Order: sequence, then structure tokens, then C-alpha cells
Amino acid sequence: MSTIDHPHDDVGIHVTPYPVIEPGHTFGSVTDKISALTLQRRTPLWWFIAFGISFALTNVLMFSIGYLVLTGIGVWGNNIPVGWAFDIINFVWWIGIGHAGTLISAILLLLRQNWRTSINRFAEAMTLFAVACAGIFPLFHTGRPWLAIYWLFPYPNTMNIWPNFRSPLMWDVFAVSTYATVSALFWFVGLIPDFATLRDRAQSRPFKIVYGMLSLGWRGSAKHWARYEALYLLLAGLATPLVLSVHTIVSFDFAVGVLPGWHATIFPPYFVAGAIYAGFAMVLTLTIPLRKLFHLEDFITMRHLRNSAKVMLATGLIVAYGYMMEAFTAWYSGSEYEGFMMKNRIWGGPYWWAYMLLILCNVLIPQILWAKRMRHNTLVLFAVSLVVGVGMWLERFVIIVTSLHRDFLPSAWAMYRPTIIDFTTFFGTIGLFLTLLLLFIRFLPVISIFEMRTILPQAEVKEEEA
Amino acid sequence: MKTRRERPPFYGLMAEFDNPTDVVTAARAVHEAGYRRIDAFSPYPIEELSEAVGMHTTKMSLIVLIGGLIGLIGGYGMQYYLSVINYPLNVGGKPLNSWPAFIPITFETTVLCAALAGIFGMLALNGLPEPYHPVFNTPNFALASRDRFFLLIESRDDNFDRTQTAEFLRSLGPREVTDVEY
Amino acid sequence: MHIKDTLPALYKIRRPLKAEDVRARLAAKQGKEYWRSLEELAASEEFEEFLHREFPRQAGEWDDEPSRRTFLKVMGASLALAGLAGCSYQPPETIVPYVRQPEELVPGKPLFFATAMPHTKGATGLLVRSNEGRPTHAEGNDLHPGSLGAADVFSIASILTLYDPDRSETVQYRGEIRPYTSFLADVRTTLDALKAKQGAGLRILTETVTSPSVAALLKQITTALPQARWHSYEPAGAHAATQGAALAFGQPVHTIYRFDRADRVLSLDADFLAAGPGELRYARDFIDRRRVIEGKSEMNRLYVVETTPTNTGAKADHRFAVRPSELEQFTRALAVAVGAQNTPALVGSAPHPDAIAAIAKDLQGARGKSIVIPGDYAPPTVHALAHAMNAALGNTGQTVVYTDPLAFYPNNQPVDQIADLRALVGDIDAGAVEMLLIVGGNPAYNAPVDLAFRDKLKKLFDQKKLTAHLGLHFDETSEWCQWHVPEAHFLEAWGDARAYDGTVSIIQPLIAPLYRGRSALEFLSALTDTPEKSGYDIVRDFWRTQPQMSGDFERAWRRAVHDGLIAGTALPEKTVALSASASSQAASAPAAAVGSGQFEIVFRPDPSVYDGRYANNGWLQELPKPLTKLCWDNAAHISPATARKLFNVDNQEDIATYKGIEYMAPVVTLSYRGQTIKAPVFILPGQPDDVVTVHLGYGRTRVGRVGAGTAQQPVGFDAYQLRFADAPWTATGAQVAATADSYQLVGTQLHFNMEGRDIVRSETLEEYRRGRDDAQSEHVVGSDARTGDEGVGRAGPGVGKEVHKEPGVNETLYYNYDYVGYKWGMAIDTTACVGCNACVIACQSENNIPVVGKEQVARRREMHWLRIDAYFKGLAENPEGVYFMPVPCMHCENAPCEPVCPVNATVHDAEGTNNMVYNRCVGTRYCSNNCPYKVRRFNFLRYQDFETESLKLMRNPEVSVRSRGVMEKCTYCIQRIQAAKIESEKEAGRQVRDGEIQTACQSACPTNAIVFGNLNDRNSMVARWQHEPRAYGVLTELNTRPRTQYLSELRNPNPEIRGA
Amino acid sequence: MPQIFHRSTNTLAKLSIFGGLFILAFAAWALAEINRSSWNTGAYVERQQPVQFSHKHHVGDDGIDCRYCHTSVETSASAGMPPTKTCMNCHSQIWSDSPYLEPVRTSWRENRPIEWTRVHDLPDYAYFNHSIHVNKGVGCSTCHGRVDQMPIVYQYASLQMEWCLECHRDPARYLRPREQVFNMEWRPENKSAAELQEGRELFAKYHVRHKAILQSCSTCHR
Repeated sequence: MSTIDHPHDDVGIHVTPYPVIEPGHTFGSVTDKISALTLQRRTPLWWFIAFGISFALTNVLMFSIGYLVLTGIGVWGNNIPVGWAFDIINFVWWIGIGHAGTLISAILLLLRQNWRTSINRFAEAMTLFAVACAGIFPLFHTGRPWLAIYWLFPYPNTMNIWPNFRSPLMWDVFAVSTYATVSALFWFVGLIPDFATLRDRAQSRPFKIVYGMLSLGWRGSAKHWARYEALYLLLAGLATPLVLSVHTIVSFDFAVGVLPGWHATIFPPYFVAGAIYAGFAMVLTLTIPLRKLFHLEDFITMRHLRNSAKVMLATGLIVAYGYMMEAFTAWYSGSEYEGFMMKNRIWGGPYWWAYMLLILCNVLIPQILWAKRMRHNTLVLFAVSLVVGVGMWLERFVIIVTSLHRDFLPSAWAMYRPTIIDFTTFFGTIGLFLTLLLLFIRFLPVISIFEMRTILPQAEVKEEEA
Repeated sequence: MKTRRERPPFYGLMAEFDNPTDVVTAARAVHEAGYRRIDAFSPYPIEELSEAVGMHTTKMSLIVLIGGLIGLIGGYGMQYYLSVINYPLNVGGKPLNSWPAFIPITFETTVLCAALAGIFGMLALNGLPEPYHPVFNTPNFALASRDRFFLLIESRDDNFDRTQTAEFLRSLGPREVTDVEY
Repeated sequence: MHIKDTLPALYKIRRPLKAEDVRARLAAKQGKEYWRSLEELAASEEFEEFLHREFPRQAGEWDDEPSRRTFLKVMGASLALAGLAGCSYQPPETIVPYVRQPEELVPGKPLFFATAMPHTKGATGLLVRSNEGRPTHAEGNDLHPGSLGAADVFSIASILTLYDPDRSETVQYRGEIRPYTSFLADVRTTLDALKAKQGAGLRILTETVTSPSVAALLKQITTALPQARWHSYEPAGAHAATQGAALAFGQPVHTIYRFDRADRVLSLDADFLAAGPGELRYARDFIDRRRVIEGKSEMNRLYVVETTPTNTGAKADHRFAVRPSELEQFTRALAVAVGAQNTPALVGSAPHPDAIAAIAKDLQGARGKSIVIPGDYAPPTVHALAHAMNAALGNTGQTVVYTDPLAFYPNNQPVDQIADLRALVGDIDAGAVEMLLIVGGNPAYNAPVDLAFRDKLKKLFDQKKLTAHLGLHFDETSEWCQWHVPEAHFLEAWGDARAYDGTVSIIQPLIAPLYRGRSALEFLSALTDTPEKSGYDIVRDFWRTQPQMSGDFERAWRRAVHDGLIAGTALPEKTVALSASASSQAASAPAAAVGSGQFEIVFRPDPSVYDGRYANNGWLQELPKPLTKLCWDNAAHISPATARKLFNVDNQEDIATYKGIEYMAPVVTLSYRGQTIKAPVFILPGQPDDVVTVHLGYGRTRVGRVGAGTAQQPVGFDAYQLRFADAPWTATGAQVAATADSYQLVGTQLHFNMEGRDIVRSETLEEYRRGRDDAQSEHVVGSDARTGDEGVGRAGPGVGKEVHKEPGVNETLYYNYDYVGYKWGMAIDTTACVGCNACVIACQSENNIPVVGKEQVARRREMHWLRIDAYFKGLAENPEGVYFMPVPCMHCENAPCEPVCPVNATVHDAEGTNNMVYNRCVGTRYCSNNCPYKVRRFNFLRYQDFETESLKLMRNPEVSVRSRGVMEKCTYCIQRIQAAKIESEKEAGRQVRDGEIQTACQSACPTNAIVFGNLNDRNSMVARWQHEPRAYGVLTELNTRPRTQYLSELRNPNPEIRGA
Repeated sequence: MPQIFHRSTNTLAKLSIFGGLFILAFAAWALAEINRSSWNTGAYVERQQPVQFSHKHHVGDDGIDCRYCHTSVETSASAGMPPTKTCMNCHSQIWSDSPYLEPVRTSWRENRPIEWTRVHDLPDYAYFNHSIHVNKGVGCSTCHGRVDQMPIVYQYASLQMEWCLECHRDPARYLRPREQVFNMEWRPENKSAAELQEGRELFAKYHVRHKAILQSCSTCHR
């Protein structure tokens, strides 16, 4: 295991002024402080306010979906040729956001980035809730969700008909459901020891019982720990290719199509990068206010924020490269359709503004993160993360709508305009996301307690002479 | 769990330490002393400790591998059977066995089965869930999930002798040694 | 967005006809002809009574075929209703067999009956399909000279009119419901009073009458009552032709053209390919002579001089846009050039002088094999000059044939109908009218505005004079008549009608009147001593006395009814001589000069709703107009230059504003002689400058839920408001002014520029002859004529960019499926397509395609499985084309839509058609996104109307009715394929013969532009076409391998005319 | 530290995991069964008719051929329901005053059709054609069962797609000589090698289309 101010276990090169955890903490202080967040009796007022708002939004979502199912896809702005719009945009956006969580908890674990420990639990939760929001759209964007919900699975039915395993949408079904399942289990496994901690700290019997059940009777046995650690590492190893595969497959939804603007081999890497980009943006958007509200500056230090900023900067550049390559291949291919698509996208067409905004949000503004001063200013980071979130949404808008609305035969060209319901559905999912998140930070440890213990100096076993 | 077999009066002896180093040294000593039915408890994973109590391999990797293989074969097999044998359909001129298109799903099923195998394997090997366990009877055991470290010698150990073992444990410099009741 | 915006289906926006309404009506003894199902119908003893009234003699006995059949139609009706797709749970059903089953009716097998759609320009012979007694689809009658198997949009859409739930259902007296008998009583009493005065004061106003029996009946009435007068008025009648003939020959003649003999055709503002009379036959003959196929490399040549773009203009080899005021001058110059008989020298100059010489030379080069055809709406002088030219070119008797007038008039003297109507109005003012029967038509709406016919009707109405109106709908005219009598649809009543060449068809009903409808014959017989005589008897009794049916009448009758026409009734040729006075008279009418700043307005009947009579037909309202692709509205068409001038902008695009996705057209005011209307502007390339074209038939206020607009949501504007009796077709010296308002126009195509893509290929006959292989054939690339930006233009050899090549069959890692047995495919000849839309409507009727309504079209959710794309070419100012391209599903062998469907709802069948399985579809719309041709249609909302009972009867039981949330598209009429296959299979598994399967679009097409068949059969027509040098596939570079292929468009320009 | 849970909870906890899995599996199996049960398919449910018409009597005892009433079965998609007239052909003479037949006579008298309850009701998007099946040697009893033994007719087969496919994928198992199509006694299925051999010969003789065509979507769905 590692300790603080070790120069080279940091994504940065130079020696860092910021530790992963502020000095002076003991096993006890860490344990008590974090478990207090969930076990404390009174809930802070801001929590109720935030919860009220997001829960209201969730109800808006429920209404929108109910209305949609009763009336038909026509309540949205989708049309022919623009068969997909907000529905799939939101789906890809949410899935993308989910990626950061798995990345932090799995990939950084494999890379032995121990600074991750204070944010991974939280990021994983974010993953789960984002995937939950994303999952809404593939189902409800169908014309007949009441059938899609089970026809999409290969079960022995009386029609003797099976799904089409060649369809990227089918791949999505498997990818997303696998992703959701594995992340959930990964998350739960990570929680087991902390449940035990809470069980032992909880005052009231009901809490003891609930946390006791959830902890599955965990008692911190050395043998258990050994298997546990082994599994945790293996799961990380599985989750890493999984998370990459998920957004790769999502990008196949487009890359497999014949449509100019969709049919591009660069999509998988460029989508994955975009996903991480958006994901870290969301992590920052959430952690920055959170550490303030819960006074977690000791555990979520500037180092975390700064590293996230650096990851954003890096992935942002990859995404920018993606945009460049799209334009380049469009020109280089010599295909008149590709060429027109790009022209139409950038300055020729009616949706040029979307593309320009996208470049502004995803490519230009984030460059200020090169400046150390900016990276260390939480307000700036917060602002940039919001901007990137918007930018990544616009990216999907550009890819989906502007590619569809003018494709091969000019006679079929048309415009797309979203309706109120499109917006209520989208903002509704944000409400759902926040609702789940608030419940999480109120009732579960937002920081992995046992992992925090491991990064304390006193966690080390001092070996005397061999 | 051990039932019917008329059980010894109490479960074992528990020594309580307050830092990882001590418990590891103690565990090593106990192991060298020939005790085998021993276990240690800590608030966080300590590699040295599990080795000290005589645990050198976990079978997790094998279990996960097997799960993965099942997912791999099952996933592709399902797709092949359903779209080539059971109801062959000409889908856009693609061959019935469009193996490249079958890869993504095969991959997903592989990962899924591997993960499930791993998790349930871990629970099984650890004998979890096990809400009731004698060690919880240890007075300070709640601190095992905070900042205390415990070392247990079960009464069923062949070398176990209530008084001598207790003595031996005390000699290892714990905060205290307590009986663990059933 | 409000919930209301999401309720599209027209009949659903408004109140659907509820079951209880029907029962109520049954109880009230009012709705006896409206029944929901056989049970209810048969149960009502009203029905029995009605039966005996309608078929007094036949009801009991069974020897007479047609009447029994009609009876059975009633009994059989509603036995099998087309069902819902994808609906999982089914309520328990009952089977209701016949009580006495007719022997020729086999349940589950459709029957076809010959009848004819009466039209004032000549009837179209039809074969109407009847499923268990419900007429469900209309196709052309091969034997009928005016059809030759083809049909026009109006005849096909008439099926929907038949079942229109908005049709008037009750006899009404000043708005209250009365039984028909009391109407008869009222007529009787008034008539007795008039009898004393020999019927003075009795007036009958009809549309143009082409029905011999109606004419005979009217004659009978007018002879019985010598003082009674019969007037006829037709808003879009061929007045000018009649006058022109009088000018030329001093006597009324009807002109018939023989395009099958013509090599050179000059159209003087005549849209003979798309707008009657005889357009189906003319289009067929013209195109047959134009089709370069199977070695044949001769083409006719078409010059079109027109005052507003038309389909005919679109097909022209040379098109000249002239102002109405210039048309006569142009004609005159040409007449001089071809040396027409005693034509005075030209006064002043004519437009396109250089072209005129060349045209004249070309025409003279084809003496006796050319045609000069004047348009019905061109001034009489132009007609006269055209006659003179045809004479001079030796066409008379060869390609141009004269006969007696087609229509019937009082004592056979053709009258100027407008004058006739004016006379009637005068008499009303003079109080000379006691009783006025309006037989069909809608004069209150479509009479010239200066005659103020509606006010005159009001006057009679207030004076409580007996006025009665017979109409399908309770319309603007019915509003101000004492009596309104629901008219029987032509598929509900017996009658007869003349085709463009005079051939008479017996119109036989396929179903008993759904509402209490009376045919014109039955209505008029109210004035006879046998007021309740059935139409059936009237028609038979009339024809029994006719020479064509002398001898064994029953045999002749059966034959006539069976064939759908009466042999030997075509009008005989007649030789006429140009009267010397003709052209001098013409000379006396000098071209009207147009002051600057003044505009000329051109009136035309609308291509979709004609003169307004089809306004309540949803299919027609949503049918994209051939050149503009607009639907649900008419617009003021102006040229780009005029637009720039009018709104003084540099780029006419700037005048249009977009509100979201909606194209908001600027609104202008059109003023003429103190009348002013507001109209949205549509910029139409090829429109002559300073000329505004408006289409009649819109702005209806009283017709039904579809056609009648409201203040908030008007359905077009009423152009009749500017139409004066002395200027029916062109208003010279009108004012046009821009306003600040804008109005939403919706269309199914917004972009008319091919963007230089290889979509519609075209080449000239020369190029074709030079044997250029398709790969190099020049694409039609051009500018979006509406934006005016110039496109690539004509890409000469070498200049043009290389055409994408289709990858070879074996350039694949995968194996190819080989289609043993049948391999269905289609070929579409773009040279032959005249953009008449018949295929689109036929497809809609055959495949139960719903109507979605204006706001849904605005959202681009129209449902037509088959669309006709239109592309302009060349410069905005003087474009070529439009080029028409019918686009059905391509049934690609490597269909991009299929692999992306997650549930296998769209897959190939073993014969290579791309199936769409509605009941499996979950509606991800991925297939549509991935379809390069965008031919897939999605039910975004529940567009189908599952409530309105009458519409259920209309549906084709062989095609699933799609509900909300499923994708649909062209199936190559799979139901017809399967039916033919099953029949052939039963015959010892023989192969389906070529031509045995006709898709709906194919059978409707007047020019045989579409062929369908088995590509595995080398000799099948489709296989031969697809091996033509002109054949090509669209977007084949995507390796889609479309089964639908196109034949490139050939033009035959005159080398002597520049810009060819 | 006191125990929170009792000993027994250990067993419970472990059981609950397997129990959960077991319950899921059972639910899936149950659904599949319900889906195929006659409660859902309507098979084997006798439908009450306005007239107590017995096929057993007319076909079994009197030996009336199917086609006497279902006239269009060889020529049309629909087998055809007999008009009242068909009943009256005989029943104007025999049983002409039986109370059972009153509805028939009423129908005839008042020219009002008899409303039979539909027994075999395919979904509207499935287009079944009697004539082609009959012409290719598929017997009535193959799908309708021993109608000659049914006093009250019930639906014999599930009429579910998998049932249709069972034959469409291997017709030889069910084909019989054309002249035996209306023979109720004929074997319902070709089982023995010899029978299957005959089936295959008929398959060729009647030009039955190959499996790929028979299980194409467009064969049954329009």
C-alpha cells in the first residue's frame, strides 16, 4: 500500500503540494466522521430543499412518460427523416456520464491511483443512477414500449421469433443491462465492509438490523478480506473492458448505420473519450458542492479536483481530435454525401449554431484548464464542468439530428423541432438522477470508509528485521 | 454451520490489539506455535495478516475464469442456435451466422457471467451471509470495524488448552484476552 | 405543445360518428341507410321497406343480375372488416353468414364490377373491387377508351368520398329534417301551380350534363313544360373551346386528338397530360410514342407554351413561359409562320420570335403527324387559330378529329354557360323564378363573383320560393335552398355517362346508398309523373329505346353493364370547314396590353380538389400537388423575379420566415376590380414574371370536417372571389401587394435541388443514340430553383464528376443469397412519368394508408408509401423540368433497414421482398434512420380512425390496418403477390405469369411507367426493362442492390433552338 | 458487543438467496405455461351457439361432407359459413318443427342472419387461406381435430404461431392425399417411416414450396 507525498503515484509528474487526505486523521476519526454523515439524526435543511426540487422534477418525468405512452411518440418532435432526437441524445449523454464512475473505481484501481479512494464510492453511485436514467430512453423511445420491454430479450415465446442479434440496439440491450448489473454488484461488494461499520456504529435497533442484513454478517475476518480483495481486483479487471465496450457499442448505434455523419470508424474511441470527459465533468459538478456542504475538504482534497481537471483536459483533447478527424475523413473520403454532411453541419446548414456551440463548450473553453490557477479554483472548475456537460449533450445533438435531417435524397430533407414534452422528459431524468443521488448521500457512506483507512499512514504494518 | 455435534463450552479465545503491526506479529507467533484454527479481524484488508493466519491462495481467479468461459460459450452458442438453426432469416443479405455481429453480445455475456460467478463465489467461500457469528459476542468487537485488531484461536483447535492458550496469547502483548462465548 | 396538436387523424379531431347516434337515427327512422353492421341492418324493418322501394321488382325474385348484385352488396356489407395490426387481445367475434347466399359471391374472394366515374370533361371507366359487398378500390377499365386500364386521382379517391362520414344524410327543409316524401309533396303542389303557366318559372340548374339519360329526362320535362328552362353552369367548363370552335367553324364541335399518330406536339397552354378531357388516354398515347425502349429509338417532340407551369410543361422538350396577354400574340405569330388559312399579318411583336420560326419549321416537317392543342382555359381566339393551324398542317382528320359536342345542352344548342347563369340570375332579379332545382354543383360557392349568386339564392330563400339542392354534402348552396336532398354517390346509384370521345358507360352501383341518397335521375323524376321511379328503371327504359341496344335488349344491357361501356356510342367523326370569318374575328380581338406595376392573375382548377367539389376528401387534400408538393392549401404562385420585386429583396429565400420547422410563407393581397383577397405566396420557378397563378376550389366554408376551414385554421383561400364572369381564366390588370402577415404552408418536399447528386438521370435522345453508357450519362444537377443558387449545371463528358459505381456482386466477404423461384422487382420509367399522382392515391386506397392532417404534415409525418419526388434543373428563372421520380420502397437485397431492427420485424422473404411485419414492430425507427431512400413511414400517433364505422367498410381486408407506434412502408402490394401465387399454386403449382400481378401503383398509372414482375424470368417485362441501357439504380454505391430500378429520362430537344 | 441476529438467521439468509433464484425460475416457467394454456389460447373451450348444432350428428352420424356447408373451402381464403338457406334445404322437410331449429326458421322467415359465435379466431394480421392448404393436402382434421366427434365445436389447436410453424417447417409430417383431406378418420400425423415417406412424396407431388418460403413472414402476414 502507499502513503502520502510519494511523488510518482500521482497522475501529475511533479511533487504535489496536496495530499490525498489531510494529515492528522486516525482510523477512528475517519470512521466516525464519514459514518456520522449517514448516522446523524437530523437531516440538514438544504437536503430537504434539494430533494423537494428534484423529486418534483421526477414527477414531471413520470407525467411526461405517462403522456408519451398513452399518446404516442408524436408528442415528441421526432419525424421522418429525424427518427431519433432527444430520446437517443439523452440516452447517450447519460450513459456517457455513467462511465466516469466505473473508470474511477475500476481503472484507477488497477492503475493503483490511490487518490481515487475518496471519490470512487460516490462516482460509482453516480454511475448507477446515470445508467438508470439512460435506461429509460431505449425503452420509451420505442413506439410500443409495452412490447419492447420483453420482446427485446431472447426468451422462448409462442411466436417462435427471436431478437435480431445483428442489431446494434440489441447489443445495447445486452451491454447496458450487463453494465448496470456489474456496476451495481461492484458497488454493493464495495459497500459490504462499510455496512458492517455502520452496523456497529448505528444506535437504533432498526438501523442495526438493516445495516446488519446489508453487511451480510461481515466481520472483517482476515481470510474474508483476502478473498474480498482478490474479487475486488478481478471485478475491476472485468469492469474496465466492460465500460469501454459499453460506449463502444453505443457508438455502434451510429457507426453501423449507412448515414453520412454516422458511418465513421473513429466513433468508438472518440465516444469513449467523450464519455469519460462528460463523466468527470459530472463528477466535478457534484463533488465540488458536496465537499462544501458536508465539509469533506479533508477527504476530497484539491488534489482530487485537480486530477479530475487534468483527466478532463486530456479526454477533451481526444474528443477535439475526434471532431477534427470527422471533418478530415469527410473531406478525404471524397464522398459527396460525407462532404455535404460536414458542410451542412458546420456552416452550410440550419443547425450550424449547434456545432459552433459544441466547439465552444467542448474544445475552446476547457482549454483554460491548462492554467494551474484555473485548475485550483473550484468555482472555475465547477463552471467548466457544467459547460462541458452542456457541450457533450450538444455533441450528440449534432451527431444525431444534423446527420439525419439532410441525408441522401434532398427530397426527403426536413427540419427537426423539439416539443415541450421533449424537454420535460429530459429535465425529468435529471430530477430522477438527483433524487437517487440525494437518497444515497443521506443513507449510505459517500466515501468508502475501509479504503480510507488503508491510505492512512498508520495502516502500514511496520516490518522489523526480516 | 456446526450443529448437533455437541459443542465445546465456548468458541475460543480472542486477543485484542490496537495496531496492525502487533496483530500481525502475534498472528505469526500463534501460527508458529502450531495453532491452525485461528483467525484475525481487522477494520481493513491487511495482506500480511491473512498470510500470517495461514491463508496463501484464494480460488477467486479460477472461479471467475470458469464463469467467463460459460458466458463466452453460452453467449455465442445462443446467438448461433437462434439465428442459424432455430429460425434462419435473411436479414438484409447478411449471412445467417454473422459472426462479427455476434461478438459484442458474446463479450457482454462473458463479462456478466464472470462477474456473477466471482461475487457468488466469494460469498460462498466466505460463508456469507452469516448475520450471526460467535465472534460478535466478543465485548469490544464492534471496534473491529473501527480501529481495533483481533486475533482468535478457536476452541476446536487440537492444541487448544484454555489456560495455556490464554497465557500464550497474553504473552503476545494484547490489550486484553477475552473468552468468546457461543 | 398542447395535447390537441397531437390529435391528427382528420376524422378524429372532430366528433366521430358514435354507435348511439346511429341507433338514435335508426329509431328516428332517419338513418335507415346508415347501419353499423349487417345484423343491425337486416334487423331493421325499415331496411325491408327501403329495399322494396329501391328495387321494387327485384327484391323478391332473383333473375336479374345487376339489381340482385346491388342487393347483395347491401347484405354482404360489413361482413369482414379489416383488422388492427399488433393488437394483442381480441374481443370475442361473431360470424354473420348470409341468409341467402348469392351464387357468384364467394366469401373471401373480391369481385370486380365495371362502372364509370362521371366527370364533366368525360367519364373514366372503372373496375371497382368489392370485398363482401363493400367497394374498396377503384382501378381503370381496360376496355374503356377513356381509361385503358388507368385511372385518375379523382376516380380512385372517389372511394373515400363514398364512405365520407360528412356526407349529408338527411333531406332537410330550412335546416330541419324531413322525409323525402314531403319534399315530393312540396314539389308536386308547386308544380301543379306552375303547370297552368306551362311551367314558366320552373328553373333547373345543372352542371355540364354528359349523361344521355339525364339529358333525355330533362328534355322530357322541358317538353312537358315548354316554359320551364334548363340552365347549366360549370365553373371549370370548356367555355373557351366551345366559343373557339364557333369562331373557327361557325358551329359547335368537340375536338379529339390522336397522340398515337403525332410526332410533333405543340401545346398552347394545354395541360393535356394531367388535366382532362381525355388526359388518361392522351397521356398513354403520347408516352407510348415517346418511350424509347427495346431497340426503338424514335421519340415525339413536345413544345409547350404556357402561362403557368403544368405537368405537361414539365415533360416538354421545349417550354416557353408567356404571360396570358402574350399567349394570343405568340399563337398568332406561329399561325402566320405555319401559314394558317387567312390569318391577318402580325400586329406588333411576339415573344420568343426565334423559337417560333424553328417550331413552325419543325411542325411543317411533320405534316399530318403533328398536333397543335389549345388549352381549355386559353382564350377562344387561340382555339380558333389552333384549329386553323391544324388545318394548315394537314392534321385535321389525321391527328385531330372533330365530332359533335360532348356535352348535352337544351335543344342541343351549346350555350355559353356563364351567359346562361347570368340569364338565370337576371330572371331571379326579375322575379321570374318560382321554383329552382339545383342538380349537383355548388353555384353559391363557385359562380363568378359579379353574379353574386349566393345573394340571389338568399333572395329566393327569403321569398320562400321552392328552391332545392341535390348534393353529396350540405354545402354553401344547400345553406340557402329551401330543400336539401342528399345525393347518391355514383357507386350507389344507376346512371350513364359519356367518355371524352362520347363512348357511353352504364354506371352501376356497387352498394345501396349508405345515406338517403338520390341520384340526379331520381331527383329530377320528382318533376315527372313518376316521381319515385328508380334510377335503375329510368336508365333501362331510356336505353331500351336507343339504337345501340336494339335487338335483344337484355343481352345488350348485360353486356354493357359487364363491359362497362356501350359499344358503338363513340361520337362519329365529322368534317368541318374553317369559316372565312374565323380568323378575321380572331384578329378583331387584339392582345390586351398590360400596364406596368400591374399583374395578371391566372385561375386554374386545383390539381387535387379540382373546382372545390373534392374539398372534403382527405386523400386528395393531403395529396402533394405535382409541382409544388404543397398539400392542404392553395397558394399564389409567382416567379422568383416577381418575388424579389414584390418584397424587394435580393434573394427570394429571405421572404420566407421559418417558425421552428414551419415554412411561413409571406402573404400578399390580390386585388382585382375592387375585390381583394389575401393569399400566401409560393415561389414557383418557370412561372412567367408578373403573373400570379391561383387555384380554385379552396376556402370552402361549408362542406365537412376536412374541407371546410375555420377562421383560425383555414383550408386555403377562395380564389373565386376574384373571378369575374367576363374574365374566368385570366384577370389582367390586377394589383398585388406584399403584407406583413405570413401563413404556414405545408408540403411533403421542401428541397427541389438535386445538389448535384446522381438521382434522376437524364439525357437527350442524341446522347442516348450516341450510345453513351449509363455510367457516363449526365446527371440532372441543378439549382434549387427556389433559392436560385446555381448548381453544377449540365456536366458534359469529362466535366462531370465520376458516377459512383455499384460494387460487384462478389466484392463481399459474405455469401450472396440466391433467390430461386420468384425474384420480385420493379422498374420505373422516369421518361414516362407525368407526375399525375394516380399511383400515390391508388397506393393509399389499396394499402389502407391513413390521412394525418396539416399539422402532422408540417412535422413531416405524412404516411404515403409512394411519393413522387420533383427536382428542378437549370436556372431558377427558366428551369427545366420538374423531373418526376416516383419513389416506392427499393426492396434492397442488402437492405440497410433490416440488420438494425432489434426484433426482426423487417426481414427478407425467400423471394427477396423486404417484408415489414407490423405486428412484430416495436417502433424503434432505427430502420427509417438507416434507410437511404427514406421511404419508411412511422405511426407517430394513432393516425388510423378506428371509430368511424363507414371508414371501416372502406378498408382493404387484405391489408393489416396499422395502429400507433409501428413502422410501415411499401410492400410491393404483397397481398396481391400472395393472392396471385396462391391461385397459381392451386393450378398444379404453375408459375405466376408475367403481368398477372399488378401493383396498385402500376395498374393506376396512365402511362405504364411502372412495371413489376419476376426478375428470374428473363422474358418478363421488368427483367427486360432492367436490362435496358437506360436502367440504373439509385444510391447503388451503397451496395444496397435495390430491386426497384429506374429508366433514365430522355428528352428530344430541337437542335435548332438554343438552350436545347 | 451483543448479537443483533439469532443463530437461525444464518440459515435463513443463505436460503433466501437460493429461494430468490428459485422463485424467479418458477415465475418464468409459470408464465410460459399460462401463455400456452387454453385459458389464453381458447383451445378446448366449447362455445355455446345460438343453435345447438352438432357436428357429431351431422358429420359423424349423417356423414355429411364438410364441403356441403363450408362451400368455399377449396376455392377461397374463407371456408365459408353456410347461409340459413343451406339449413333449410333439409330442415324445411325433416325436423321442420323441432324447437331446437326455431332460430333457424326465424332467420329464414325474417331474413335475419344467425349470429354464430366464432370458434377459430386468428389475429387480424395473420392471413390464413383455406383453399391453398386444402389443395396441398392438409386435412381438415389436422387443424380442426375430429370435428365429427364434437357435439359442440371447440378450437382444437392453440393457433399460436409456433403451432403454425411446426407444420410450415416440415409439412411432410402432416400431408395426406388430396382425396383424404376431408376424411376425418385419416391419421393426424405421419409418424412411421413409411408414412413419412408418403408425406415426402406428396410434398413433391403437390409442389409444396420449400421451408424458406413457407416460413417467410410475408407468407402469412401482409
